[in-house]
Amino acid sequence: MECKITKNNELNVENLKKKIKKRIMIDKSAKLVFLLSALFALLVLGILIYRIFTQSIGWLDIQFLTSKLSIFPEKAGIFGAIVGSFLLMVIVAPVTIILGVSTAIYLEEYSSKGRLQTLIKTNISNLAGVPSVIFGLLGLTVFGRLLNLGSSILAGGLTMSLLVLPIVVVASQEAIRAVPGFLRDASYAMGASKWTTISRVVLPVALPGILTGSILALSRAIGETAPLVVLGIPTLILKIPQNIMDDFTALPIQIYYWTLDTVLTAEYANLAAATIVVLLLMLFTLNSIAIIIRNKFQRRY
Amino acid sequence: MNNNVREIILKNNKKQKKSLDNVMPVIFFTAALISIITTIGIVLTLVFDALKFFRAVPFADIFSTQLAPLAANPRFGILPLINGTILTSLIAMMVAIPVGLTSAIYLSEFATEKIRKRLKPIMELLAGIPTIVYGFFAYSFVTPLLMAVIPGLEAKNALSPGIVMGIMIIPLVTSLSEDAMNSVPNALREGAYALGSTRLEVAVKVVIPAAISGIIASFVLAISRAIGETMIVTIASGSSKNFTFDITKSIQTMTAYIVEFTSGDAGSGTVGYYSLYAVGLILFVFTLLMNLLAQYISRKYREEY
Amino acid sequence: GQTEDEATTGGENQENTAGENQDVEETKLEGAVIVDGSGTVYPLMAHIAEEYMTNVQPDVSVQVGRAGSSAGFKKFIPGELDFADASRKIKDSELAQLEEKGLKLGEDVLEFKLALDGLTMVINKDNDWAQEMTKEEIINMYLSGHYKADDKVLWSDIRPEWPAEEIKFYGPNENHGTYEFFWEKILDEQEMVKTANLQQEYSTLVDLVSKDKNAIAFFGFGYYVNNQDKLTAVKVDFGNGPIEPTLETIGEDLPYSGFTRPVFTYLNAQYAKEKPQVLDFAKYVVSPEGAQRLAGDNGFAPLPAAQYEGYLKQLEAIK
Amino acid sequence: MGGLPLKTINELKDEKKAIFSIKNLNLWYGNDQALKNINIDIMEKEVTAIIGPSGCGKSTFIKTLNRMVEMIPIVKTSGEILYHGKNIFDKGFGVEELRTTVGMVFQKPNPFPKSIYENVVYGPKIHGIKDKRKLMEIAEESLKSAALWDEVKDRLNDNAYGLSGGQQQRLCIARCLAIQPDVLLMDEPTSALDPIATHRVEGLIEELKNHYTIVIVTHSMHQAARISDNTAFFLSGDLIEFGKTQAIFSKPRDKRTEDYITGRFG
Amino acid sequence: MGGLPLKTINELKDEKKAIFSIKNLNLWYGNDQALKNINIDIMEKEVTAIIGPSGCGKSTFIKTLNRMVEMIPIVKTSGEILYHGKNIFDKGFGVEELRTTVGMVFQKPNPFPKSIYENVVYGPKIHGIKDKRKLMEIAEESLKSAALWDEVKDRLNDNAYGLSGGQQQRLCIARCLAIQPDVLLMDEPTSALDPIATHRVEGLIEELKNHYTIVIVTHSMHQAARISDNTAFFLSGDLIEFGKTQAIFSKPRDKRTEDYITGRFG
Ligand SMILES: Nc1ncnc2c1ncn2[C@@H]1O[C@H](COP(=O)(O)OP(=O)(O)OP(=O)(O)O)[C@@H](O)[C@H]1O
Ligand SMILES: Nc1ncnc2c1ncn2[C@@H]1O[C@H](COP(=O)(O)OP(=O)(O)OP(=O)(O)O)[C@@H](O)[C@H]1O
Ligand SMILES: [Mg+2]
Ligand SMILES: [Mg+2]
Ligand SMILES: O=P([O-])([O-])[O-]
Repeated sequence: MECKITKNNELNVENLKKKIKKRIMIDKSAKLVFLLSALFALLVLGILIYRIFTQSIGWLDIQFLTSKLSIFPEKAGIFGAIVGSFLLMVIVAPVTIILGVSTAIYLEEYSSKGRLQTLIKTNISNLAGVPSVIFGLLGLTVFGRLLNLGSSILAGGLTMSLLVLPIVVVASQEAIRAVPGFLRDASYAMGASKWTTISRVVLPVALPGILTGSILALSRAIGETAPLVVLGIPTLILKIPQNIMDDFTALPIQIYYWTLDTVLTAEYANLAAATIVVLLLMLFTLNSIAIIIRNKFQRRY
Repeated sequence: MNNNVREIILKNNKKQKKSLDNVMPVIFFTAALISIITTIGIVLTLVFDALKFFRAVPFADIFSTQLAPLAANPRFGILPLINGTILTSLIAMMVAIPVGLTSAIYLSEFATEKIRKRLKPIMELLAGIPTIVYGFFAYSFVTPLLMAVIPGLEAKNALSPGIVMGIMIIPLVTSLSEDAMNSVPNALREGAYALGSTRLEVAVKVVIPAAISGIIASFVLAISRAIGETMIVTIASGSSKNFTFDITKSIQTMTAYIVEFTSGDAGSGTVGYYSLYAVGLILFVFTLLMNLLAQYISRKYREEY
Repeated sequence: GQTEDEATTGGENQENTAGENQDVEETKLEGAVIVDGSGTVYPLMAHIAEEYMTNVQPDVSVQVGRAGSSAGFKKFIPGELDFADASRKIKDSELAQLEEKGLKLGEDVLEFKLALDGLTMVINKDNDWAQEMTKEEIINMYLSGHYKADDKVLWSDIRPEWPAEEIKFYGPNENHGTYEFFWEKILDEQEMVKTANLQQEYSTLVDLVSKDKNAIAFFGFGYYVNNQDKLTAVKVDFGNGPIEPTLETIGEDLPYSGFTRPVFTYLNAQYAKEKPQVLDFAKYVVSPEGAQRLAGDNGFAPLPAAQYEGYLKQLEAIK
Repeated sequence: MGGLPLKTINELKDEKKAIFSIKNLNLWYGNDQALKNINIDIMEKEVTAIIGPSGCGKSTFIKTLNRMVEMIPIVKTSGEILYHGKNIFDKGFGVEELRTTVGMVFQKPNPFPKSIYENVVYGPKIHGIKDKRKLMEIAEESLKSAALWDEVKDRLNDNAYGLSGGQQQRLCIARCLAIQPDVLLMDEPTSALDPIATHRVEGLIEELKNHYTIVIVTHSMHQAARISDNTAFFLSGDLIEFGKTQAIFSKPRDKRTEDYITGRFG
Repeated sequence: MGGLPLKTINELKDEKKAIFSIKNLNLWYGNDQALKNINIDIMEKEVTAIIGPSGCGKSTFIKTLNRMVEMIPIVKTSGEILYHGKNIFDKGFGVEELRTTVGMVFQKPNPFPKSIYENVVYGPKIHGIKDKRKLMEIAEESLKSAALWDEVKDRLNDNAYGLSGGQQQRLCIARCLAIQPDVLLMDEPTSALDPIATHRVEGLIEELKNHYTIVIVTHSMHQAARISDNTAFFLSGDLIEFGKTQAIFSKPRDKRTEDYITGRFG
């Protein structure tokens, strides 16, 4: 064993002290830079909301919310788009939830660990990464053309459902997985069959998680634009849609067309901004509901 | 004891056919297949018509810089689109990676619990804003701002949508990188702090190297998102089909090409119509590879500890 | 300013017509009318459609698109549309395709000339040199290879006293009748400069030209007249001195006739027979309430009243 | 009880017979054998205690009786378990039916996150009883049998998670009783409870043993000695000794049993 | 060390003085007090062992000496720790500086997921030494001092995770030594190791105690008795007894110390 006699003069106290001061300075400045960087998100969010809010002032009123579309900014309203978005959700919600929860139940409760399960799981995570515009092409080709649904609410809704399906599947899987095994055991020990156990014990307990995921999926669907544009929503459509076979316009579509035509009619920018405020409020509400559900039904076992 | 409960139950059990128990798994399995069918649907949709395109257009023409799909003698060089896509994605990454990563470092290594609790919801909010809103923001705020600063910037350009796309992706990079850093065992941090390291040194020399694959996976996913992003570029990049590396000029991405084409002429069986699917297929393959790569990388890093 | 004026006139008209139409209105119709095609005609058609839906048949849904004239015909031929708007006459090739489907122009497909448009060359407000050009100069600058092999044409190539800066050529893309009119009728089907940046949306063109000093574009007069604050129209010299496009100069026998063209809508008469709302809307388009009244507001020169009356008679014959 | 003709307690005592006959039972978790050639008869209307050190296979054994052990996919079994003379491993033997007549109470109370009432009527409901009045009757009766009625009768619609641990365990017992099983399997039913709650549950078990066949796993020698008629001592998967409780506790035949009982290991 | 004039070992022995003087130290995790009014002097170039049952505050105490305990946000302290006469809790006292001269070895070996070489030179590098040759020198010296050199000299660029547990722990010690600390804090440095590795690390510590002030937490009475000069016995946050190791192990003043040492509890 060697003695530590070779004294390293670079590591002497004076030297170290000087260097440490410098290092602490660098550390402090880095912290500041990182903080600013983290605050950048806040800044952008602030500017974005401020800009959109101020642009919407004077335009967002009852008349705007309850009127039909118009080429004249003063008369224009987004009632049709609101109804369109709503009816779209009427399709998306049940289709996605039924398909998504069923898939999750299959993966978590029925499938045995094997190639098929892995295939479905990988497939779902990859599906989640497919650009939405590709779903638009799928919708256009399969629902629009092949099934002849055109650019109806049904076609749009089915397209959106497939787009947000992975969100619901993953959230439901997590919720189902989080149901403790001892609850299942209790049910099986009473002579309950598998489906009885799933429907009466597992699903009710997993419900908050499933709901949260479903709401997040809806809020994604409500803001998606590209698939609808690709599906071919007409530029001007005044009629308030009545049923799911009607052609329609939706809030993001309206924002898109008004943004496009801003140079032609400057006030369209205000209409777009006002529509964005409505859209953001809807998203905010949906997300708040999701958070409330999440907090309210936090696990008690 | 009420004696007949047992009898009722036994009687019920005898007549109760277990039909639901036999039917439900089939239903669930079918539902699970839908996701596979969707993928197959996407692939078939794209490949079927893309093949017609590849058969109709010579390979040399496809890999040229000449793109004029509607012209009397149409040209289908895909390079302008790929170039436009890469250009905007690069700009986006140049915004998203530094800001996203440093934010993640801040949140994971510097911030107190309190600050973290306040900043994270803001990130989540930013992540939840629809892309069309970012598109509007790019067009109505960022582009005019940039034009005031950069002379010669065209009203539609690659820079503005690139930057806004970057902003849009920041939360993704931040949250995934932060997850990766959080999974670095605290023992490593302690080891470094005990040697007199500052927070920065711990972050840069210990945490980031240990979390590097997770961080890189987040970058790859972010690139994939940027490549697939549609509305921002459609609104703000101006759909010029020129092959240019000049970010002040108008360009077109693959996604924007699809939107432009479908909002004009998506009606018929021309080569131009098939080109839509060819571009879609290339886009699909691009993003799929990116996603698989990200999954592969992040699976690797999970194995490390 | 522009749009507000338009809006208020729109509003007044609406009150008037509302009163008049109450007598005319017979039956309440419903269903959809699907219109697509020309982006040039779009503002006029959208305006007509909106008036129709607000004042005449509130339960009918008229959907108006603006994919471009050629794109419109591509949807019209297989029967996806009730109306195809067009800023050019239907081509023989398109007619042939219609006939393949058993549709004859004049019987199953009716052509209505709606108004006259003046193709307008627009430049940036800051462009103080190219405010007047001869027709030849315009043709030459857009011709591929005329000035430069790589088509990077400078203003000074056209006139030496103009700045030595590269011209940015813009125009609508090949989906649009306006492009075809320009290419066929003005460039005489010679190749256009490769540097031209062709766009799907007219709004994008307006935006680009309004923000680029060296830009030049061509499109219908309507898109210029509604954006006069952002654009300058080039006065074109057809041989008799520079002519500014205005509603007074656009017309077949008027000074701007060199760049004047009619705009159309094509009706699928079979659908008009089957669907009363299509027929009714067609009548409204050609009625005095329709194109005739609203053309001016949207930057078109109206046709003589007799022409519209003829169309109305043609439609009345359908049933 | 349940379909069998009612007899006086004396008659029953005389006619006692094996409700479960376990023959050459072996059980593996993957390649690890957890039960080795077990032979036991579980006598009707008696309490059988299962004792043994941790990991010896007590839980595994008791879970085999209602085939809950099959929930773990890697489990393999051989041998026979005759229940009322029929092999429960037979293809034709429905596990739902088995579990309907063989109730189980777990170590940790596991009520459903539902109301007290819903917990108790869960079994009757899934087995097809829908009549509200009938269900209420069953709930009251079961809660009374589980010595819980007085404590909860005014809050039947409250969530079961609001109950104390001991109350929850009694609720789980009531939930079992509601479908009137023949047999109650109990896996250390008091080990997660505090002493007072343990006392209450133990008292309840002593009540129940008059009406049910009970198989109880326990770590407490006192509990085993006090409650059970028969005791089985397991050691690393082997059944070391089985017999009358009194006999086992007073003069165990096997040295290991004695060591265990006197607290020398385990 | 570090700036102090070099003296011969004999001189040092004579002049021994407290390198750490802990005065009235209290420490709370939130509202739970984990250290109660501790007063100890840690003598220079001596080994101080900290013993006591689990949860008594040993780790807390040792982590307070290099202020690592502050990594837990809820920690509050009162009192003074004088290091070379200066209070380490003072505003002006930099923790980086403190930790540079007070090294720490953890219970579980925690090398960085880097090469062996990079692990050792981590400290010198962050302290601004860039010269490659110099770094290599330091690495060699430190690895030799940590009795690891011979085992790793041919694989310095291999990942440290490829080493065995005992090697990893010695690597962590080498990593500490590379910045030439005055004091080494060791929190049960051998408890995660197998007997052979423990033996090697213990041997190393016995070597090191000639050159460093060492504070070592240990569960092993043998270890404490063999290695240390002084021993401190903690019990639920209180310092029960502190003194010469020999004295404490031969005739503890406090009954509780005796009970603990003789293995009667803990
Ligand atoms: N799910 C399982 N997978 C694999 N092995 C298991 C499983 N459950 C139990 N074992 C093994 O089977 C053996 C018996 O376990 P069991 O749970 O029956 O013991 P026990 O007597 O109930 O113990 P305790 O008193 O701790 O509850 C043990 O060796 C255990 O490790
Ligand atoms: N991060 C923490 N937050 C709250 N309390 C803590 C924390 N760390 C330790 N404690 C508490 O402080 C007390 C002392 O803990 P400490 O880790 O110092 O004990 P120890 O003597 O090192 O025990 P062991 O021998 O098990 O390592 C314990 O009661 C423990 O619960
Ligand atoms: Mg057990
Ligand atoms: Mg400790
Ligand atoms: O849109 P167009 O009028 O040019 O066809």
